[in-house]
Formats: sequence, C-alpha cells, structure tokens
Amino acid sequence: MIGIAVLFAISCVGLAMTMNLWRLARGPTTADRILALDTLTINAIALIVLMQIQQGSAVYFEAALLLAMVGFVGTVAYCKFLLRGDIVE
Amino acid sequence: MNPWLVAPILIPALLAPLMLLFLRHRLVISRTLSVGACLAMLAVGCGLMAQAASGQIDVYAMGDWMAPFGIVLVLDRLSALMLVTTAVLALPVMAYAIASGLDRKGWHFHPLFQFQLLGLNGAFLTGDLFNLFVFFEVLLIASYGLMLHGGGAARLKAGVQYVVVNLVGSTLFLVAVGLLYGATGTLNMAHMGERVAQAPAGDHALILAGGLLMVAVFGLKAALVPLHFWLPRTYASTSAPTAALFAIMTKVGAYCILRFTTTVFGEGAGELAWAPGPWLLPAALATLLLGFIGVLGARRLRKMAAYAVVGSMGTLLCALAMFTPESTAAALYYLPHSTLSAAALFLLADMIAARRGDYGDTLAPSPPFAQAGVLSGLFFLTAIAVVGLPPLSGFPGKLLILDAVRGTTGGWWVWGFILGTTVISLLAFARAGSAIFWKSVVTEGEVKASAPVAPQASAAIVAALLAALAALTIAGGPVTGYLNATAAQIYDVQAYPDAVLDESRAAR
Amino acid sequence: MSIEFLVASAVGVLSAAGIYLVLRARTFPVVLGLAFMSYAINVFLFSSGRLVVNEPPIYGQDVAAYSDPLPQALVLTAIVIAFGMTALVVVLALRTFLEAGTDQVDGLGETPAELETLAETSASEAQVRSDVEARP
Amino acid sequence: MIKKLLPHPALTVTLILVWMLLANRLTVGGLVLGVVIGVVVPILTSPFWPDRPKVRFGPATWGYLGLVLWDIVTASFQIAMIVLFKKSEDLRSAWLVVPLDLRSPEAITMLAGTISMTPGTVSCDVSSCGRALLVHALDTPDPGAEVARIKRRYEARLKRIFA
Amino acid sequence: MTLAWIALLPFLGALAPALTIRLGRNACALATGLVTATALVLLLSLAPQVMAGEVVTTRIAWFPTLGLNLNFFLDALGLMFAGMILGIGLLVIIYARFYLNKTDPMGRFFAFLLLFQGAMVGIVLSDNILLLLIFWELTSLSSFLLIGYWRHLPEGRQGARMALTITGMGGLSLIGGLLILGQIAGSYDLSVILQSGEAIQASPLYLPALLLILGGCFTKSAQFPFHFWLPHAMAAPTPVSAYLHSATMVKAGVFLLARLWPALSGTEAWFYLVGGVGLFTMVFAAVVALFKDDLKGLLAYSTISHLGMLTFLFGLGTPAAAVAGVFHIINHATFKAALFMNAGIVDHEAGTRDLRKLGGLYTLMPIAATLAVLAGAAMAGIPPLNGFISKEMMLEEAVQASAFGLPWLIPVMVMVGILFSAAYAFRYVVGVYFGPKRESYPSKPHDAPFGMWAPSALLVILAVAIGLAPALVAGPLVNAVAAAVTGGAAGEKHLALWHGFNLPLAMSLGAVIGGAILLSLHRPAARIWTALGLPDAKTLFDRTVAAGAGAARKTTELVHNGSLQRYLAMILGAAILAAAGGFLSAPHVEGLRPTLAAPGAAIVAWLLLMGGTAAVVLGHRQRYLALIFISVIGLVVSLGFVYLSAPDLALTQISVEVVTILLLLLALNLMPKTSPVESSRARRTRDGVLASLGGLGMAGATWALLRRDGPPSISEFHWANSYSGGGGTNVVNVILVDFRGFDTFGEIIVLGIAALTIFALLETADRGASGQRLANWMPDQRRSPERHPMMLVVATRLLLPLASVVGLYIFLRGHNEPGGGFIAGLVVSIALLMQYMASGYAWSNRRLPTDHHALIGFGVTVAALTGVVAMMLGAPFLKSAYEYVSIPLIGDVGLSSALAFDIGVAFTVVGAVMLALHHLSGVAGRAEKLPPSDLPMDVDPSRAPAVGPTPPAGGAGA
Amino acid sequence: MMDVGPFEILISALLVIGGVFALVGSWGLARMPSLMTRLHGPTKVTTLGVGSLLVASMIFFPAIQGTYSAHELLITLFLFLTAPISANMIAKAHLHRQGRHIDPNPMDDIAEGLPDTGLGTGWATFQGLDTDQLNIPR
Ligand code: NA
Ligand code: NA
Repeated sequence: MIGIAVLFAISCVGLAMTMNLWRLARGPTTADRILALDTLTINAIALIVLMQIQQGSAVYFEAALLLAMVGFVGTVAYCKFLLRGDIVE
Repeated sequence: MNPWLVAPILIPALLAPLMLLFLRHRLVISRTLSVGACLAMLAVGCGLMAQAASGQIDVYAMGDWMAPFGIVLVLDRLSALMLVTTAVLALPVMAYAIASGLDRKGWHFHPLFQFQLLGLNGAFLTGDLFNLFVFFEVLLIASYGLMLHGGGAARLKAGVQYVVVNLVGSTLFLVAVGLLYGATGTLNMAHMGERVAQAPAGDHALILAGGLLMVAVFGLKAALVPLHFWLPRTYASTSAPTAALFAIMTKVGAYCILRFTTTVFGEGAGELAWAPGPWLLPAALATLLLGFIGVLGARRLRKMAAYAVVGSMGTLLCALAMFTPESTAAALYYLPHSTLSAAALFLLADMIAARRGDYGDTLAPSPPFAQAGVLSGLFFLTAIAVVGLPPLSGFPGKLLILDAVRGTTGGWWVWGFILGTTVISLLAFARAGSAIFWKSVVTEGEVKASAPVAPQASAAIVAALLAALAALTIAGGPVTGYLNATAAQIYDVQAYPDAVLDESRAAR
Repeated sequence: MSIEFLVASAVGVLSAAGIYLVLRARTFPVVLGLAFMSYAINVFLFSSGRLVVNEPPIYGQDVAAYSDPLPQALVLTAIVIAFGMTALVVVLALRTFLEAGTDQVDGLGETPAELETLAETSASEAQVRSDVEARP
Repeated sequence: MIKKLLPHPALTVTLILVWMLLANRLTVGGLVLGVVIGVVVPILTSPFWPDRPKVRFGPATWGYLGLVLWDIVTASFQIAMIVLFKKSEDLRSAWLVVPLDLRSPEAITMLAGTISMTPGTVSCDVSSCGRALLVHALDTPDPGAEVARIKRRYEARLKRIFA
Repeated sequence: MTLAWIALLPFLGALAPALTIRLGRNACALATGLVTATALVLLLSLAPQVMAGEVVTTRIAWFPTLGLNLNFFLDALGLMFAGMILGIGLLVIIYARFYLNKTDPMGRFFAFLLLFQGAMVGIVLSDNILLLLIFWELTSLSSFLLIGYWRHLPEGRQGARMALTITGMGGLSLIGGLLILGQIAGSYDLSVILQSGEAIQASPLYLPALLLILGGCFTKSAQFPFHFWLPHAMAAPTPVSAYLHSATMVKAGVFLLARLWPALSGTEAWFYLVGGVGLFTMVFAAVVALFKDDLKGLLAYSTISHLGMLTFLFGLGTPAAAVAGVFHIINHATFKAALFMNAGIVDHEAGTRDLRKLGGLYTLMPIAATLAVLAGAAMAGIPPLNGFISKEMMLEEAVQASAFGLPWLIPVMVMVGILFSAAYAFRYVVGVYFGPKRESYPSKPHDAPFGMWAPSALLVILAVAIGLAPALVAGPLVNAVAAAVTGGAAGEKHLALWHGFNLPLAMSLGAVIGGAILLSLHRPAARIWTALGLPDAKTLFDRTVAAGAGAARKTTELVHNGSLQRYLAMILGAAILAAAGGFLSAPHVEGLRPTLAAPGAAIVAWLLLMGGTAAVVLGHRQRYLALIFISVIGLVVSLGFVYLSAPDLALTQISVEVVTILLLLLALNLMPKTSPVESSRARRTRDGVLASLGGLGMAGATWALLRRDGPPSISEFHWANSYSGGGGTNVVNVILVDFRGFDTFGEIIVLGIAALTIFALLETADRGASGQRLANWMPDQRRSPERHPMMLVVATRLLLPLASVVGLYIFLRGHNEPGGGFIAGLVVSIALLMQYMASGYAWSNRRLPTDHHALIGFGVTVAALTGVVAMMLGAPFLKSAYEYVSIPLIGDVGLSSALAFDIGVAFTVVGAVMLALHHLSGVAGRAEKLPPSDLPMDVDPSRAPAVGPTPPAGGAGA
Repeated sequence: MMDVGPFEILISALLVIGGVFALVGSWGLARMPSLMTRLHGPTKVTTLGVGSLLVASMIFFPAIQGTYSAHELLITLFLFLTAPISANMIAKAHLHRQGRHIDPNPMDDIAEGLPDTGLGTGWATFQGLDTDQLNIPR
C-alpha cells in the first residue's frame, strides 16, 4: 500500500517538476524563472524524501536538508541580483 | 621506507603556509626561507639521486597503505633526475626573481613558488595516476598565480587563455582516468600496467582510448602540436622568472608520457605495448617544426624563447616517441639541457628588455644600452645552447638523439626535422642577436630606461645557468652513464612493478 | 529505458554542451562551458564505478553490496578542485574584463603586434610595486 | 553576564533541539554536546544578531503556532481549489496595504511570514518607514475585510508575543 | 695527452688576451702569441715521431655510450694542417698587433682568434668524427665572432650572419653524413672508419652519407653554389681574412675530403660530385676574380678558385692527384696568406682596396711590392715558385682524367681556369703596384712597419724556398701527408721544379701568356662581364632569408591568431582524435552487465537535465538567465547522485553548486550581461560538430563502461579495511582522509592557492586601467534602493546558528556517515555568505574580522602537521590513528587523527570561500558610488529617527 | 494487500496528499496568469505538500522500518522558515522589474496599480532611506 502511495507521490512530484521546467523555460519574467527554480528545488526535496521511503534508507536526509538551505540561498541571491546587481554590499 | 622521499613535497608544503600565516609582510624572511627551501630541495634531490643511482627503487606508502590501495611515492633514477633538474632550475630562478624584485610586484610570490615546486615534485614522485592529477592541479593552479603575478592587461588576457586551456586539459585528464579506472579497476600505474597486460582483448579498445587520451593530456602539458597553443603567449606574457620556471612545466608532460607509457603500456602490455608511440611521433615532428618556425617568425625575444620551448619539446618528444632505451636516455639528457637553456633565455630576454626601455625585447635595433657587452656574450652562449651548437650541452644532446633514433621507424624523419630546424633556429638567433646587439652600435639616440636592478647579480645568475649547461657537457660521461642506467631501469619490465607492488603481492 | 542509458546520454549531452560553450568567444559562456564539462566529468568519473541503486558505501558487517566508493572519492576531490578552479577563472575573467575593457577571448581586433604588446604590464607592475613597498 | 552567555535563550533551546534531532539519538552524551552547542553557537553568532527581541514564550505563542499551522493547511486547500478550478479571469486579486502596529523587525517578519503562508495572501514589501506591509491577495472579494482579518487574527496575537 | 693539450691550449689560452689587455696591447699580443707558440712547440715536439710514420694518439672517454670521445690522433696530414694553423696563426697574431687600430678592442680580437685556432686545431687532430663535428661547428661560431668583429660595419654583420648560416647549415648536413658514416663503420673513430672503406662504399647508405658530408665540406670550403658567403666574410679585419679565409678555415672542408679520402673516394659518385664541383668552382671563381675591383674580393674569389682546384684534385680520386692536392694546400697557404696581408697593408697605407683607385705604388712601397710580385707570381703559377710546381702536378693529373667519356673536357676546363688565374694574379700585382701613379690616394702610402710586412715576407720566402727546392723543403712532409691521406697508396713522390717539356708545361705556358693577354683586354672584357649581369648570390640569399623569415612570421601568426576558441577547438579535436583513434584501433567487445530499469522519476530528471542544458546552450547570451538554468543541471546531478547511492557526492555537489553560483553572480554584476552574436554560421556549425563528436564519444565511453563489469577494483580493499583500518564506516570519507588522504591534502592546497591567486588578482583591481574602469563604472540596470531587506535579515539571523549547527553536525559525522570537512566548511561558508548577503558586507565583516589568509594557512598547516606528527612517531606521512575515547557523560567518542585532517580541510574551505567573497565585494564596492552601509537592514521601524550624520567609522557596535 | 495497519493507511494518505499538493502547487505555477498569482501555489501548497511527505517519512521510519529519524522535522522547519522569505524576495524583485503599475491580476480586466502606503513614505523596493540616514549608529 505504502509502495503504491509512494509511486503515486513520485509520479505527482515528477509531473510537478516537468511543470516547473515548463515555467522555467517559458518565463516570461525573470521572477517567474526564479520562482520555478525555487519550486523545483522544493520538489526535489520531496523526491528525495520519497526516494528514501521507497528504499527504506535514511542516508540521504542531509541532502534534502542541504537542498532546503541552499535552495533558499540561491533564490535570495538571484533576487538580490535583480534588485541590486551586487548581491553582497 | 625512506622518509626522505616525502621531503621534496613536505618542505614546500610546510613552508608555504608558514609564509602565508606569519610572513606575508616580511619580505626579507620570506626570501631567506624561500632560497633556503630551494637549497634544501636541491640537497635532498641530490641525496635522493645518489641513492637512486644504486638502482634500488624506493617506495613510500602514504598513510602506510601499500600500493595499489594507497598512494605511493616512488623514487627511481628517473624521478630523482626530475627532482634534481627542478631544484637546479628553481634556485637560480628564485635568485633572479629576488634580484629583479619580482617578488615585490604582487602578492604571495614566495608561497606560490613553493607550491609550484610542491606540485612539480609531487608529480615526479607519485606512482598513482589520480594522485598525479592532483599534483598536476597543484602545479597548475600555482602556475596560474605565478603566471598572473604582476598583472597587466596583456598578462591577464594571456592568463585567461592559459587557465581555460588547462582547465579543459584537466577535464580530459579525468576522462582518461575514468576510462582507465573503469577498464582496469585500479589507479596505481604499476598495477594498471599489470591489469592492462591481463586485460581481455575485448577491453583493449577502451583501455587504448583512455591511454591515448591520457597521453594527449600529457601532450598538452608538453606543448605537443596541436595541443601547444597555450604556450607561446603565456610564456611570452608572464614575468621572466615565471617563464623560466615554466621551462620545467613542459617537461612534466614529457616525464608523464614516459612514465605512463612505460609503466602502463610497456613491454608487458602485449598487443598494446608501446601503442602511444606511433601517435606521438608525427605530432612531435610537427611540434619541432612549428616551434622553430615560430622562433624565426617572432617579433620579440620572449616570444622567440617561448617558441624555442615548443621546438625543444618537439626535439625531446621525437626521441621519447621512439620508446627505446637509447632514445629515452638521449631524451633524458636533452631534458635538463632544454630546461636550463630555455630558462637562461627567458631571464636574458628580461635583462635585455629592462635595459632597453621602450624598445623592450623587440627584435629591432635600439640605441646603445647598459651592459650590452656582457649581455651580448651571454646571448651568444645562450643562443648556442638553445640552437644546440657546441660546446654546450645542446649539441651532444642532439647528437645523442640523432644517434639513438637511427634505424627506428621514422628515424630519418627525425633526422631531417632536427637538422633542418637547427638551421632555422640558427638563422633566427643570428638575426635576433645581430638586431639587438650589433645594430644598436650604430643606432642614434639613447634609450630611456631606469637603471637596471642588480645588474651584476642578474648576469651572474644567467651565467650560472650556462655554467650548469657546461657542466652537463663536461660531465657527459657520468651523466650519460646515469641516464643509460635510468633508461635500462625504465625499460626493465619487472623492476618498477616489483618494487611498487611487492608488498601487496606478498599480502595476497 | 535503462538508468545506464540515461546516465550515458546525460554525460554525452553535458559534454557536448560544455564543448560548445567553451568554444564561444566571451569569457562568461566559456566559464559556463567549463561548468558543464565539470558536471559531465563528475558523472562520468562516478560512472566508472558502475551504477547501483540504494547501496551507499557505508560499511557494515552485514552489508554485502555497496556502490564503488573509490570513484566517489575521486569525484569529490575533482569537485573540490574544479570549484577552486572555477572560482579562480571567474575572478580572472572579471579582472581581465576590468583591465582590458573586454571579455572577448577570440583574438578579434587584436593584431599580431598587439598580441605581443607588454607595455601595459610594466606600468601596472610599477604601481603594484610601490604599493607593496608601502606595506610594512 | 547571563545576557552574554545566553544572548538568545530561545535560540539556545532551539539549537539543543535541533542538535538532538540531527543526532537522531537520545543519549546523555548527545544532550551534553547539544547543550554545549546550544550555548556556544549563539555566542559565536551573536554579533550578527545584536538585538534581543523580547519574546514571551507562553500559551499565546503555542496557540499562535497552532493557529498558523491550521491556517496553512486550510490555506493550502483553498489555494488548491482556486488553482484547480477557478478561471484566471475570475480571480479577484488585489493589493492590500496592511498598516502595522508592530515595531520589532522580528515581529513584522513573523507577521509577514504568517501572511505568506496562510490563505490567499503573500507579503511582498514593507514601506520604507516599516509601518505598512504590501500584501498580494490572490482572490479576495473584500480587501478591507482581509486586512482587518490579518490585523485581528495575526497581528494582535503577535503583539502579545513580542511585548 | 699532449694532443689534447695542443687542441685545448688555445681554448684555455683565450682567457690570456682578455686578462692581459689591461697590461697593454703588446702584452696582449705577446700573451696570445705565447699561447700559439706553446701549442706549436708541443706539436713540433711530436713531429719527428709522425714523420717517422708513427701515429700519435690520445684517447679520453667523454660520452662513451654515444661514442663521442676526446680521441685525438696525429698523423702527417694532421701535422701539416696543425702546423699550418698554428704557424700561420702566429704570423697573423704578429701582423694583427700592428694592423689593429688603437680603438679596436684587441683583447676580444685575440680571444676570438684563439678560440678559432683551437677549433681548427681540434678539427685536424680529431680521431673521433663526432668530436670533429664539435670543433667544426666551433669554427663556424668563432669565425662568426671574428667576421662581425667590427660591429659598426653593416657588411661585417651581414657577412658574419651569412657565413654562419651557410657553414652552419653545412655543419648540420655534415652531422647527418658523419652519423651515417659512423653507423656503417660501426664506430665514430676515424681510425676505424678509415679502415672500413670497402664496407662504406658498398653500403646503400653510402650515397646519402656522401652527399651530406659533401654538404659540409662544400659549404665550408666555399664550393659552388655555396661560395658566395666567402667574399662577404671579407668584411672582417684583414688578419681574419688572411687566417680564416685563405689559410685555414676554408681548408677545413678540403681537409675533411682528404681525411676521408680512403673511406669515400674512388667511386663514380665521388668523382663526379667532388671532382665536378671542384672543377667548376675553380673555373667559375677564377673568372669572377678577374672582374673584382676590390683587392680582397679578388683574393676571395681567387681563394674560392684554389679551393675548387683542391677539391677537384681530391675528387679525381687518384693517389697522385691527392699528393698534388696536399702539396697545393701548403703552397696556397703560403702565397695566399701573404697576399692577404699584402692587401691589408695596401688598404692600411693607401686607404683603399679599390683597384680602380690604385696603381703605381711600386716606388712608394717597394717592400710590399716585391712581396706582392713574388706571391702573385706563385699564385699565377710562374716558376720557380711553389705555385707552379703544384699546378704542374695538377695539370699532369688533369690531362689524364676523362669525364662523361670526353677526354678533352677536363683539360679544357682546367686550362680556362689557370688562364684566368694567371690573369687575375697579374691584375693584382700590376693594378696595385705598376702603371701610372695616382694623383691622390685616400691616405699617403709608404711602406708598412716591420711587424706588418715581416710575416708576409716569411711566407713569401717559404713560397720561394719550396719552389726552388721542393724536395728538400716540402718533400718529406708532402710524402708523409700523401701517405696518410691515401693510406700509403701514393707511394714516394719526388717533388721537383722541372719535369721536362710536356703537355702540362705547355698548358702552363699558354695560361701565363693567355693571362697576360687577357689582362690587357680587361677593360672590354669587364664591360661584357658587367653586361652579363649575373645574379648576385648575396641578394638572392638575403631575399631568401627575408622571405623565409617573413613566411615564418606569417605562418606563426596565422596559426597562433590569439583566438582561445581556435586553440580549444584544436585541443578538443586532438583529444577526440586520440581517444577515437585509440578506441578504433583495438578490439572492443560489448559488455554483458545487466542494466537497471529507469523509473519514471529518473526519466523526468533526465528531461529536466536535457531541458536545462538546452536552455543554457540556446540562451547563453542572456548570461543571468543562463545562470538560473544551470542551477537546474546542478540540481539534477545532485538528485542523480542521491539515487545512485552517492550521498557524499550529492551533498558536495549541492553545496558547491550554490557557492559557485554566488561567485558567478558577484562577477557578473560588473561584467556585460549579454554576449553578442559574434561567430559565423560556419563557426557555429564547426563547434556544433565538434561538440556532437565529443558528446557522442563521452556518451559512448560511459555506455561502454557501464555495460561491462571490469576487473575487481582496488576499492574492495578499501571497503574491507575501512572500519578495521581506517576507523570509519563511511568508506568514501575514509578513502578521502585516510587511504587517499594525500589526494585530499593536495586538493586543499589547490583550494588555498586558488584563494591566494584570487586575492592577488583582486587586490590590485583598483589600480591602473582596472581602477579607472571601476571608478567610471555605471550600473547597467535599474536598482532598487533597498540594500538590506528587513525580512531577509531577520530570517538569516535565525538561519545562521541553525546552519552552523548543521555544519558542525555534518563535520562530526563525516567519518561514519555522509559528510565531512569539506561539506561542513561549505555549509558554514554558505551560512556566512547568507549573512553577508542579507546584512551587507561592511556590517557583517566588522562582526567577523577574520584573517582569511590565516584561515587558509592554518588549514593547510593542520592538514600537513597531521601527516608530520605521524612521521615523528616513526610512521609514514599521513598514517592515521584512531581511538575510542571514553569521556564522562558523553560516552565513547571515536577520535581519529583523520578528524584533525578534516579540520584542516574545513578551515581551508571557509578561508578560501570567504577570501574570494571578501575581495569580490571589495571590488564591487569600489564600483559602487554609495558609501558602504553600516546598517544591517534598511527598514527598521524600531530604530530611532535620524539625528544627523555621524562618521561611518563610529560604527555600530554590538 | 494484507496486514494493513493504521500506520500504513496514515502514511499512505499523507503520501498521496503530499504528492497531490506538490502537483497542485506546481500546476498553479504553471497555469496562473501572472507572477503575483503564480507565487501563491508554490509558496503554500507545494511547501505543505513537501511537509506532508516529510511527516509521512517521519512516521514511516520508526513505524515501518524501526529506525528513528527526526531530520524531517528540521527540513520542515527550514522550509517553513524560508518559503515566505523566498516569496518575499521574488515578489520584491518582480515589483522592482515591473514598476509601480503592476497589476494584481492582469487577466481580470480591472486595471490597478500599486497602492500607496498611506503613510507618506513609499514601498521599500521603490523608495530608499535618505542617504544621510544610512550611517546612523543605533
Ligand atoms: Na498567505
Ligand atoms: Na488586473
């Protein structure tokens, strides 16, 4: 049962990621692309979590944790670049 | 295990961070330490060479993990030779850098120099292919720093090219390592050689693809045409001591071609034995030709020197490509010669440029300038060395090569190219010297140049390099004796793998 | 569709993109190209240990199967080195742009004589020198 | 002295908790290490957090957290419905200006975060005097009521927490 | 040993003039003369032995494996030449002492002269042909210095360069020839080679060897068509011309012909090549000589002609001809050196060497005139002078020779040659000393000082003496030499002035008469000659060289056009070629390893990767967008690592990715935001093809690897020993810090150096052109005024401690679980970066005033010391140790020395990242016109309202 | 399907909900008409979806695998902490790029620009502090 649910969820997240890709490619504004990337990262975290449940192994949590942290930093940096040019000032 | 094997790596590894931590603003102490380190490396190198001369191959297992599982340093006659050549080069170059005040013209010259030596020594000692990559990176990144040291738009532009080309080269290195590891399951070169020998025929294509790619990567460092493009502008644009030190960098490539081919694709490799050779020769010939055409076509002395490096690499690689003990011994004689003579030429070009003000090192007449007499004498001797005329070591070097390649496939080509390019370079240097020194006697006006820094010392340093070449010539007998033994050791199918892998064999 | 095929084709596409981008005429795409090459090579090197799923190389008495740890260690080293190199080349690209006013690297607009000009170097060298001297 | 040792007591507690979560094991040793970390890390990072917002930890805080959590869940369902079934043309989006009574940056941030995570609104900007929030509402029939709801439901509670 | 000393003495002695010049010109000349005299005495001390038929040898090993040894031998041929070199050398030194001006640097002159002398002596004494080659090239080099001695003369420079080029080229040809010769003979020792004549001539390599050797001989001895350098070399001071270009150096080629005569001569090839070239040169040069108005030019072509004659004689291949050749070498040396000195005296006294301005000097310079008459007569072959005897011997051989089946061909040509020889000899003597006296000479001529004419007088006396009593004066020597040259085949030859009436005598007579007639017809003949307008070899040579250099420059600059893209294309192309070539030239069998089925998510990830890649490639001109897209690729790669059981890789990739992006964004801020379209469609196609090939290759290689199992990896050992030997369960980490800790050690050094270089690059960015550009920098995009958004600042304040804890955690667990020093270092760096991004550089840095250099230095030192400590404990470098320590309350803690190593790694990482960031933002700050903000956030309602400006240094303390 | 315990059902439900939410969030991103409207989906729905999956995982490991893992909580904490800030920064960037005339929903035929703050000052993205205020120490 969990197996099927995981598969379902993975399919959902996978589909979500393709939508993110579409938005990323499509834009039209830069902010859209940043948002799409940010969402993609969150979906990637979801994917990792699902992968762990599927494999019954908890080795990859740090990857998800780091992704959460790093995805945020990336988004902020991209935005800051749009706002100020200089991301550290 | 002989702990002295780590010394050539450890000396700079400890000294450079020390300078970084405490001595960033202490030029005098940094200089003292730097020269001291060079001297120490020379001493250690000589000691190791004396030891290697006995024919014993010393293995040092890093972290006490035996080969092929851990990384080992291997000291044989060849690596000892490279260590000593490096140290012999480093000392005068460092002295010149100090004398000319280069180390004040930017940050971190001394740590970078030491790191550069670390990378070089590591590359010469390691027995592990991936560790070789790491040391390549160390020496490369230090070389980036040194190359850019002093700045300026021209240097920076050239620097971008140098860095990018080498980054691509590093990528290719890893491709080769990946292929070879994937196909042999090992990284230790001696072990890889064994695995290659045992590999099923179906794996040969992959192994050879990896092997040739590896050789191409080494060829990139060795400025093998058409992988040489990075060199002329880089060497001509950087500071003279850096260019002089870089004279050994191309030799790293040559060394690696030799080491890698003999250990991995050596006699024991069956059908794959010596497979890189036939690919290497045409490229080496092209290198030779293009290099010396560049020498003849250059507008500036430093460019000329840079192309001379390319040309001399062609000469060296022609001999290496034959993969016979005789040709290897010849190449190994030519190696220190071409290193030291190129260094002398770069330093000399710098001295000339410094004394000619705006005329710089252009191959055009200028009004008379300071120290022209001394410099012309040094130039004459350096040109003799670079062209390969007697009485300096270039001549016996070329004779050795010509003698050794006789009778091999392609030997006649080598003859024709070496002799022909010698004519070209002879013509080029005659023109250059005459333009700089003779025509200046009759050119009106005066040069606007600040008084040269440490003129006597600089001249003495170049003279010392030339003296080293003279010593190489005079001591031809013992030197070639050592080199013949070196070649014999390299071509001994068993010696190197036995020394490196014995422990693990016993354990198995 | 096998994982192996996906990985192999990914390596190929990343490499191709890397090659194409480093052949562009400006430093910035070249840097991007180097990044692509770095991705490709990391995956490739990693692949040299073959692919397995859910067998991380964490040692345990009862663990029988594991992915080859050695290529992973190699890739880690390679990533770190590539990181340092990328940082350097990025800064170098910036610095060169600031000094030369262009990020062209295709030799356009440079005559052979210009390619050999070093006059600028000496001026800038002199400045650096005086600055370093000013420091204790 | 205490202030120097424990610049942000709440942070210390959080960090100890985080450490225990990370360590994944409840041992005395782990706890000791967690306490050490919980004390040392805030001290080390305190220069970057010079202000000490006064936070009252009490039922109000926990209540607020529970409320927000509930709102997040419902908000998500609402948005999901809108996303799935509402036509773009029918969306009654609006800009809301939320005048602020809160003054501490931490509190305002908390409020803005709450707004962003709860039904149909995303905080977009603050005024340059820091006394108003700019909020985008995805689908609101009555913007004024929405502002009032925000002030009543969240800001009022936050005022009590950040005294 | 004596022989080696004779050869080396002039070299060592070259220091003498350089050192003694301070004591004056006489001392200098004396010292030089003493050196030469000593060598001569040493040589003569061996003469009795040699004349007795003994061969004196000295053998010193030098390059034994190459066969290049200091092997000298002295036979009669060597004795004759060495005697000539040293004897005439001595005379030239005396002559030069008086010839050189006060302003001429004499020390240098004599030093060069001695170097040359040593080289020449070396050639003739070498028993080893490789050694001979060395001396051979040394003559080229030292003569280069001597010809260019007068640096202010452009003719001197050009002459020197031309001589060096031509003879140098010949020398290289000779190297080839002699090496082949050595190969055939099996030794480079002349004594062996000379014994192997038959084997040599039977070898298929004989002809190439011969051609190459002749290339050396002909260039050195100025044989047609390599003759043209010699006249131009005459720009040298006269002593040099007399010495090098008549008596010694140019004879080196002839010497070698003589030396190798037993081994090479006697074949048809030898006859036609050597004899033919010699004969043609003899005739041709004689003709040219007649029409030279410059005395030295005339003598130069005369020399060429005589060298041709010598070559012709050795080319005939008969022992008798060889004897004649040997004899004429001596004779020519005597009269030609004398004539050169004479020409120098004329030049010195009359101020010109132009025959058109000279004449009638007989009364003004009687001594010089007498000597010139005698030497000229010897050159013209008039009895009873030595030139006559050797010419007769030559004619005797010539009339017997037949070429191409035409018995008259050689005699006729020879006849023409000697006729013109007589004519130019007459022209010299008559043109300078007889005829009408000129009204004004450039300077007032009178006889030269004794020291200047005495040497030539000595030579003339010798010429006369040989002519009168050849058997007595030269007979033993000539016979001995002939025996040495021919290997005894010549037998005893009685030299005599009178051979009776015979054809040669008639020819001689005819030549003398004809020569006189020709001289009287000189004016019309000269007009015809000028009208012929034969091409000037020097012009041709210069043009060739210039064209060669030009072509070289064009080629070089065409190939190396400064385009990084071309370079990379070549490099990548070569790499593809190498790999593909290797792959295709060996067998390949597809592997059988089963593949893993790809789940849908993997395909989605793959699609993302493809999409991201396509977006970057297609949109790379929009740089900022490309950076966004590239993040997708990093993300997918990380996910791939997660899926494929490489957690450490995933962590590293994730954290490296973001730092890289941050650095790129920082750099992009100051750079153009778009790339223009610059490459043509063709270029893009080329790049596309290259990229496709490379991509296909990489994909193919990956596929091939993934489809096979391969031999067992060494990592099985790592797996098995990771816990027991390395004390950790994360095998990747144990490999990194233990099994292959040395790699990691190198890796952090790389990182450290990268940071140092970044520092060095950016530290100077505010100076020079760069500083100018930064000062004038204008943002190319509209900017929001807010620098430090409040909400971001608040969030990062919370995130920093959280991330630090995570970093610490990842660090501590690294040895057993995914993680480690590098990732931890990056995590901490990212947390700090976040702080800097949110609150600004100035504010943050004041709160974390770390010395990044020190961090890096500390990191590397700690890592190195971890290894050194092991060494101090007697273990190898980087040997690890681990211990489970029981700490109260905390319990058992695994402490590994590798942990210390990892600390070094982490510190280096943080230092490197922060250093790069620090300086990048420093540069950006310089471009910024705004003062740095001291506030952590722009909007802060809790802040007190403004109370007026305060100095920024007053800073906001915590 | 045997032996389906309450945990399995709970986990499965959470997984399904999480998956659906993640999908819906991204669907919103894909289909909404403007950035401001698109921002809502990922910020709330996706975040909650991932949260749901994390909770599922948090239950799954101790309940099914018998191993204990609380990292999920940390990830959730991170996500909930960062998602609003990300949204805020993206919105700010977008406002900055689009200007004051930005419409809350360009599809609804109502033209509407950015409102005033009502306090006399502007929005921080458009109006900064006075420069002499910048150096004020606190
Ligand atoms: Na909301
Ligand atoms: Na609207």
